[in-house]
Amino acid sequence: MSIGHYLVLSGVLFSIGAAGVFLRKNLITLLLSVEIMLNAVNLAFVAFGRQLGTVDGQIITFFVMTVAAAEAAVGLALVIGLFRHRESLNPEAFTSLKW
Amino acid sequence: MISSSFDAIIPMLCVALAGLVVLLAESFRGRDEKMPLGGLAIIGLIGAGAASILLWNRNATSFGVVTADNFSLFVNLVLVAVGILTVIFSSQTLDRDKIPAGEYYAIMLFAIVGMMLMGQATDLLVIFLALETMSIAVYVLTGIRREQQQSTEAAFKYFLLGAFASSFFLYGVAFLYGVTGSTNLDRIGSVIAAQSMSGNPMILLGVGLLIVGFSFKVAAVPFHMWSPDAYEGAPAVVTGFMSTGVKAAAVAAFVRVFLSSLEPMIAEWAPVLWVIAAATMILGTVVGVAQTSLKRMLAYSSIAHGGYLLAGLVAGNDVGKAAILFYLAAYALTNLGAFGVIALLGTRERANDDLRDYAGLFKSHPALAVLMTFFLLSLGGFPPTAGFIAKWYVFSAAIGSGYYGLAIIGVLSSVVSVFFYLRIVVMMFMTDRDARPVPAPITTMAYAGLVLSLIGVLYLGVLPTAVIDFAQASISTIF
Amino acid sequence: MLALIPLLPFAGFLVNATMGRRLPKAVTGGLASAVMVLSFLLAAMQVWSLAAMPPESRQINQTLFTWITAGDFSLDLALRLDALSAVMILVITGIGSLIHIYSTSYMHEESDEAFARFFSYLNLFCFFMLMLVLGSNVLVMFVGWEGVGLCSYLLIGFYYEKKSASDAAKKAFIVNRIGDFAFILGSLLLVVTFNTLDFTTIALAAKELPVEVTFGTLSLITLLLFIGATGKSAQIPLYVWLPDAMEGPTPVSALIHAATMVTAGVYMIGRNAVLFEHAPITLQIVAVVGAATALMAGTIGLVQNDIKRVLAYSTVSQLGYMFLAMGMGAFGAGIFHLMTHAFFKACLFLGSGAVIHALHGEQDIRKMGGLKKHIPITYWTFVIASVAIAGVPGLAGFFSKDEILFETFLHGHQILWGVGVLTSLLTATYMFRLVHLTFHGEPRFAGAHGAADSHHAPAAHAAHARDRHHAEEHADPVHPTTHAPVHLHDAPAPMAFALIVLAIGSVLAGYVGVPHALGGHNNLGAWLEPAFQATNCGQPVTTGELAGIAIADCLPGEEAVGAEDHTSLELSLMAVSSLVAFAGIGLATFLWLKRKDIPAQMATQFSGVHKLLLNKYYVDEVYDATIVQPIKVVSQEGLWRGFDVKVVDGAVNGAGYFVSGVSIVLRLLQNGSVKTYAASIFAGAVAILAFYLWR
Amino acid sequence: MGSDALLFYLFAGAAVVGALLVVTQRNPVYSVLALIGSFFGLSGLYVLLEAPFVAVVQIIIYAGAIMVLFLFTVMLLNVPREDAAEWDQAHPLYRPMAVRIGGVLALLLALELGWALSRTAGLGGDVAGDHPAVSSVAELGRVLFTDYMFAFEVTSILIIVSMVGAVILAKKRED
Amino acid sequence: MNGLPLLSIAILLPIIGSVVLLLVSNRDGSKNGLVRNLTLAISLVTFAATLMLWAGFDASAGAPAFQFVERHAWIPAFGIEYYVGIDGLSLMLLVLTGFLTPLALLSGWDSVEKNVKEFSIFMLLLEASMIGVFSALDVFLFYIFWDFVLIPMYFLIGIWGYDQRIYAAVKFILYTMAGSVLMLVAIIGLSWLHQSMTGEYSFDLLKLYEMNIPEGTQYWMFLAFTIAFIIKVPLFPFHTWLPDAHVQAPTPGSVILAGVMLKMGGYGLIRFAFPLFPEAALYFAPLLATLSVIAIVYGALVAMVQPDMKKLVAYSSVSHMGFVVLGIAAFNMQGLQGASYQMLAHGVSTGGLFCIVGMLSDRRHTRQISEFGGLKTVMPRLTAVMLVLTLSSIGLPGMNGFIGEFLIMLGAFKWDPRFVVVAALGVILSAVYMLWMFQRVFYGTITNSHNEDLRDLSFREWAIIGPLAAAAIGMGVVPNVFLKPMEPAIQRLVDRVQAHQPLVVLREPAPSPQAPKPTGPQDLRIAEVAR
Repeated sequence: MSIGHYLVLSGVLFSIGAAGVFLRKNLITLLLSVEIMLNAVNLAFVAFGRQLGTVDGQIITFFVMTVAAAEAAVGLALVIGLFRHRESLNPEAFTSLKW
Repeated sequence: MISSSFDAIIPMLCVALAGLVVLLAESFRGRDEKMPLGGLAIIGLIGAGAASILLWNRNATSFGVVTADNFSLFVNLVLVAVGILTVIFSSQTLDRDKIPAGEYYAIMLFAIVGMMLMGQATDLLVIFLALETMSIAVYVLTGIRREQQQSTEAAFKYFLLGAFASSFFLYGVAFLYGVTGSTNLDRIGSVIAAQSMSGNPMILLGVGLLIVGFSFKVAAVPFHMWSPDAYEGAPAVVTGFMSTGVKAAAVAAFVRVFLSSLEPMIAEWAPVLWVIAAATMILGTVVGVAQTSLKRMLAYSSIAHGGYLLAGLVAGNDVGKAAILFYLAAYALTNLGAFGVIALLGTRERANDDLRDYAGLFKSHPALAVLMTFFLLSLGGFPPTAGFIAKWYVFSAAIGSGYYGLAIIGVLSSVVSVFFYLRIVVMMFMTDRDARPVPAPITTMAYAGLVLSLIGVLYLGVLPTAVIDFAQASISTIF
Repeated sequence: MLALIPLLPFAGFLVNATMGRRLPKAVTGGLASAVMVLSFLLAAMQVWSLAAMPPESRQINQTLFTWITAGDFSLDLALRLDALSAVMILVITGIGSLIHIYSTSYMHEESDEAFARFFSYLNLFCFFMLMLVLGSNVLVMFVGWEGVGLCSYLLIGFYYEKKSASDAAKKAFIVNRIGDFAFILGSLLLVVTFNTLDFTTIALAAKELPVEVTFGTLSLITLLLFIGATGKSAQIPLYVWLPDAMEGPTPVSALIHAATMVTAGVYMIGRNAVLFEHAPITLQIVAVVGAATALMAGTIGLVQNDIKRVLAYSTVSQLGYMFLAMGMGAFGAGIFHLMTHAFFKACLFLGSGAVIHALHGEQDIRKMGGLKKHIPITYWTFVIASVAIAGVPGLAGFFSKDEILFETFLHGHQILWGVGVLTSLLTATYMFRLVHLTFHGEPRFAGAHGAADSHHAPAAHAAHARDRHHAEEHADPVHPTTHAPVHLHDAPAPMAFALIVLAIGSVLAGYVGVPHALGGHNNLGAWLEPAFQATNCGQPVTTGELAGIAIADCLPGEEAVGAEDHTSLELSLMAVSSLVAFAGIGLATFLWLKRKDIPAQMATQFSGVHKLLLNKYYVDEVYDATIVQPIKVVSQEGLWRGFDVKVVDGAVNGAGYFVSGVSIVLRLLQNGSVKTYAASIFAGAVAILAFYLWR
Repeated sequence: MGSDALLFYLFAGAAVVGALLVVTQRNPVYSVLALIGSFFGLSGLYVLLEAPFVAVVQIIIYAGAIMVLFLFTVMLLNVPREDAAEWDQAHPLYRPMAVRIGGVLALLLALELGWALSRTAGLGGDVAGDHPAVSSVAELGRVLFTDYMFAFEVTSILIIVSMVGAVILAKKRED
Repeated sequence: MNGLPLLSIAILLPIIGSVVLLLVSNRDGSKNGLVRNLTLAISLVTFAATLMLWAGFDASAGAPAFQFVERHAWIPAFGIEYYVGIDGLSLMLLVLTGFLTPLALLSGWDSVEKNVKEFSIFMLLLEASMIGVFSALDVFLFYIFWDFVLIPMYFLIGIWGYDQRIYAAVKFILYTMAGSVLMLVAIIGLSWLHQSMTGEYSFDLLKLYEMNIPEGTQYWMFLAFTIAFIIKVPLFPFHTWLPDAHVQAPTPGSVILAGVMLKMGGYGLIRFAFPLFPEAALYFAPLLATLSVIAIVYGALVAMVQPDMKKLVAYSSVSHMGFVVLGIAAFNMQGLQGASYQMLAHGVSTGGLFCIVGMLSDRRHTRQISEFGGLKTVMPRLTAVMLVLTLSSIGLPGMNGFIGEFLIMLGAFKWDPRFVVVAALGVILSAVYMLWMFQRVFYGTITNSHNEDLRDLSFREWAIIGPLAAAAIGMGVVPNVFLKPMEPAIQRLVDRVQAHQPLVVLREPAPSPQAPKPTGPQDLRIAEVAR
């Protein structure tokens, strides 16, 4: 398979993830969408790494996963905090800061 | 190999150690036992500052991904100043707002580590990691008053958008890696310079996505929308911290990436940044006009200042680089001072950051009012304050590269910004109503911090020579 | 030495202005008069020493200091006495001192403060007037020119509490400013043209220029200067301020608005005689304007009922005469008439003042009459002056007026001559109308019959003193006046003295200029002649290239006025005008003494004309409607409230509103929804990529 | 077409479908599970890219750890369905443009990326072009702990921050 | 005398003084008297310093162009220096500043009760920065002073002003700043231009003079400078901040504003805009002149109908400063001498007028003309002084106003008579509005019972108004005292500009679109004949 295929695939995934940020009305799903985007990037890294024949791509993915984990932790903590304030996970419910 | 090459990371090492110590101290701290945690933090920061000064002109590098060139050291010093002032102002507000001191200081210090690393890293991956470290820490700080919905909400918005943007950034890194086969800035630069790839769509994708990522951290239009909310929701001290530190770090990395390895493509990215800078200056000032919350107003103003910084970046000449450094210093001192005042005037119940709360402040707190006025004048770019010299420096750079349009937009927008800075002055001096509710008495410590930043502001405004030379020396070594 | 002449009155001004209100009247008045007399004596001495000089080099110069220097333009504050200014300073200081003396008793009822103020103004006026005539260049003259305007402003508005007075004062000043507008332009053009403002230098330079048959620079200069003169000397179209100026105390009217200031315009033309001679077109205009003014003012004077207004219009008319003379190029004649007029008109005004004084502020001649037996001195002096102005042979007016008419005829302007004659008829008529209504016939003044209520006297007295301040200018005739038949005391000594001296003057003043036709030598004309041609023998020539001309001019003036072979013509003209004078007197006697019904009938018959004349041709109203009001309204509603506030300032504020409006709109984008924020980031990213890919 | 192509499309399909399910499901639990599915697809692709270690890590860490964290949170908060419906009723007039715009933008982004790739030369060749695959864990470890040591150390700070942060953010309020 | 740095002393004295005042604790206003006297003393010493400058100034033709020069490197990286020095023009304006500041302080002696300390500090800072503006020879330094002036004035208006003060203050600072910032851009551009030409940055005015800037650049740079200056002057379409600022400012503020700050605009035009960009200046001069004559007539007409005395005087300033710009536009000896002189004269007379209006509003707390009337009866002395100042503002010969206006008109006449014909209308109109106000306020009988027992001038008020009136007359009688020192300086400026000026322009000005109707005499050939 050509690198192009992989890149297109990662692009598609990235776009889906980005779209997810908008489509869903659930904070957790928003986080999931971001995870999808990161994975899309991971795919690109690995594919590039394969093409270049180096391990860098793969190693970077480890770091990305770490970051993803960290983000997930903090993000979920925040979600919990928000949920405590208003029994809701709808992002539209949290618009007290505006203008 | 390892032994010799620790030098470059000593500054951030100091800070990180301080963070760990604070954390440990906190964990071993008995219930309501007082500990000089802030003192520890300051010690660590001073150590970092000393280290940075000692490393001056040594141009040390570590692990091939961290450099301690003068540029980053200058940024380090700015960050140290930011950190110290923040700690000073925090010392009064933490207890008032029931913020867990240990974690607070620790996370703040780790954030500073991330910031320093952003300035020093020479590898896109490390930059990304540093950025994440900084960001996550700042997310936490933003939401640290978790009993307040606003605080948490701000933190979440900041977090979600941050993650969103950094995945764009990462995607950009991926493309650059894919094309150049490396994430190391020098290698990328040499590859791009070697075979002119400016036409290569993937490179362009990468550059574009990097712009998105950095612009988000700098809060440049249209990637700015998180900042007003985050700034308003966060505790005032934290707002001051992130409006200066995060910006400084992000701009430092921005400059390093775009003026070192992406220098050959300046023709490609300058127009984009021109538009972004102009839009940022205009929108930041114009929307600031309608604000009534001081924190929000200053949030927009700091957006605008990000625009001025970008103008220096667009200029892309040596003057511009030095100007950015000077501007960072001036802006950090000024803005921290302003937010310090805001923080000191707040109470546990409400932030007192509404314009009306400042009516007659000159009567109730003359000293604070005067200090605030100086900071506002500096933000507005009036002589003889740091703000004026900084603005002049940046616009001088822009004009030097022939960007008259950008300079004109800049000066005019700064006039508009003067309008809302003066609204505060009007409130403080020209309307006779006592500010209420009255805040807790202000400690000499806090005053010391404010006076410190005032001295800095005036020093940079009246005798800027030393710092200007310093800044020029800083950029001379690396790029 | 020369400078002392003006400086003495100035010193008087300083003293009276600073400490006058604390000094007794005797001191202030005495001081003021003393300085005037002193400066008169000084002036006489100076003129004497001037007369000792050879005619063509009669000049005494005194440069005080360099006044203004700017690049190649430099101006001295310098004084110059020559034949012309000699006459003027004598008139000013002489008549000035008389009027000062007169005033000491006339103004006696005023408070100490007002008394001192009056005399300080009067002194100041004399100072400026002397500067005007002694100034050796246009700008120094202009200083005096404006200074006298200022003093007239102050003195007209002396009773400042009276609206009409302060209005009149303002009007006088502003109308004069309109003249000055032209005067300044003229002097600027002079500088640009001759690069100097010194009269002699200009004259010498002008001599070398061709006489302008077409309208050229010189014509423009002179025309502008003349417009300035019309303002100062109350000629059409700017005469309107003078009648109103009668709001001032009567001595002021005598000194400023009859004898001296109003003649400044005439003097100015005489001063620039050479210029005007080189601009025949302007001279034409001057003559026509003068004649027209003379006639128009005469007609108006015929029907006025305020004693001082009659005199005012007569002044305007006589000034018209002088300009007629100037327009003929008969500068000597003009100045001659100026001098004689100064005597008899001052006398008339002071006389009227005495009358008003006697009647405690009554100015309406319809409420007078039969005063002859009450105030004989006033009466006789008044009559003498009237005869003189009427032009009865042997008195001052006769000689000067005749010379003017003769010159007019001689220069072939029969029409203007006709106008002149007609005017002199009018003059005689209205003057004697005045005499008759005031002094002859049965008394009509207040309380002339009600001898009963004499005990009201003191109260009434007090009332009158105030009256002069507060009475409307036309005391309403039907208003039942409670004046008591107090013994109308004649002019007190100082006033009488002044009256008598002036009366003598108005008899004899003419004899300095007895025409050759009557065996005289027109000494005055001869004396003045050199002043009207550019001679610079008196002074070292500053501008080198003029030196050559200078020598040439030191010969006697070749074209002397009044050539012998016109004797017969002159005599016949004299006959005509004397006839006219007698006719006028007779007509007046007939109409206002014998058949008093006729004027009334005429008034009703030609009520249109009568009203027109009574209302001075409605000129004031026309000016008000066409100029004053439009400017006011346009400025108020159009420029200020309309343009300035709405448009200009509106634009400024509009910018502010625009920004804040945009701000309010833009901040709405920040709607708090995290998705919106993400959208903007996303959109930004997409846009950047699009830019890169589609470039 | 070859077997690896078949596999590629299989895994790619799995990944994409999983992702699509994530963003279309109303129930977060399903979303999480769908994402896990998508991850399996991805790890398959990693295998195809001869990066077995990454594939394993993807499963163990990502699917195994992180996703479990998500699931745990979902359970903790116990919100089976997103409460959009009633929220929409509560705010009938409030429909953020963002939702609609977002989809369009995503589409545009995909197009742009595709177009950019289509204009880039040299993407046609097989991934495993001339370079031999480097997939030995030993090699990975060596590189990770030499060239990437510093980055590795940095992640430690990152993790401390996130740990402490998560704790103070999520800790119950004592008041 | 040239030993000690008089100029820096003049600049620093007020600053030091304000610092000293800062240390005086005056929370409860108990030390107001001390503060007032201290401030007055400082300002008087500063005045003395300016007088010493005058005494030590060498006005002879051979003397160096700029004297009392001090230059120290400030930001060497960009050739920015602390570089001050004065020529005759600056000298006179310095003296004016030193002269007016103590009087302004006195005029606020009673009317300013609250925050006296802060008030005094701002006044002193204002003085210092104005002196700096007039003596800076480094363009960057000049801009710093120029920009800083706004701040104290902003506070003066905003804190101690009348009811609409905040609007006025904000409008003032934003409007004037909006003009200045473009100048900043141009200044930076200049330094880069110098850098590209000579290889070194420099803001040294005298070096910048020597550059010959390409025409295209000149045009927009000239505009950038000029807009900043004519807003300050203020010239016709940019004048609307002035009435608000003046009316709302406290009396001392108005005095300084009208007396000195407006002059900064004219000074800037003379010192910077014209000599730096001669060709552009030449090109735009007719436009400037047109605007100025409009300002003269327009300002007068609008002043005529103002119900508020302060507004009236404010608009009259618009009219008078129009003369200044006209003289500058002509840019020949007479025009410039006249303009400079008119600036001094206007400073004295208008400053005095504002003092008197202030005294009246101190007594009656209103400035409406309709509120007054017949004041001459109760306050003859004030009336007398007012008359003097009114006349000097009208431009009566022998008073200071006349000299300036005459010279300006003379210079403009030599350049293009058409402008003068319009400008001279101002001569009439000024009399109209001033005398009308004078009549309505002082003449007539007292109609308003509040006016019946107004006290006449106090000693303090004499101390304010006496010197002003004396100056108004003295400057008219012996103008050369002030004209002479300025002559060499202005001669140099004229030479510099006229050097670039084709001679035809003296006769036929470049046609400007909206030039006033040509009524002036076009054929002045006789002029040559006569010479």
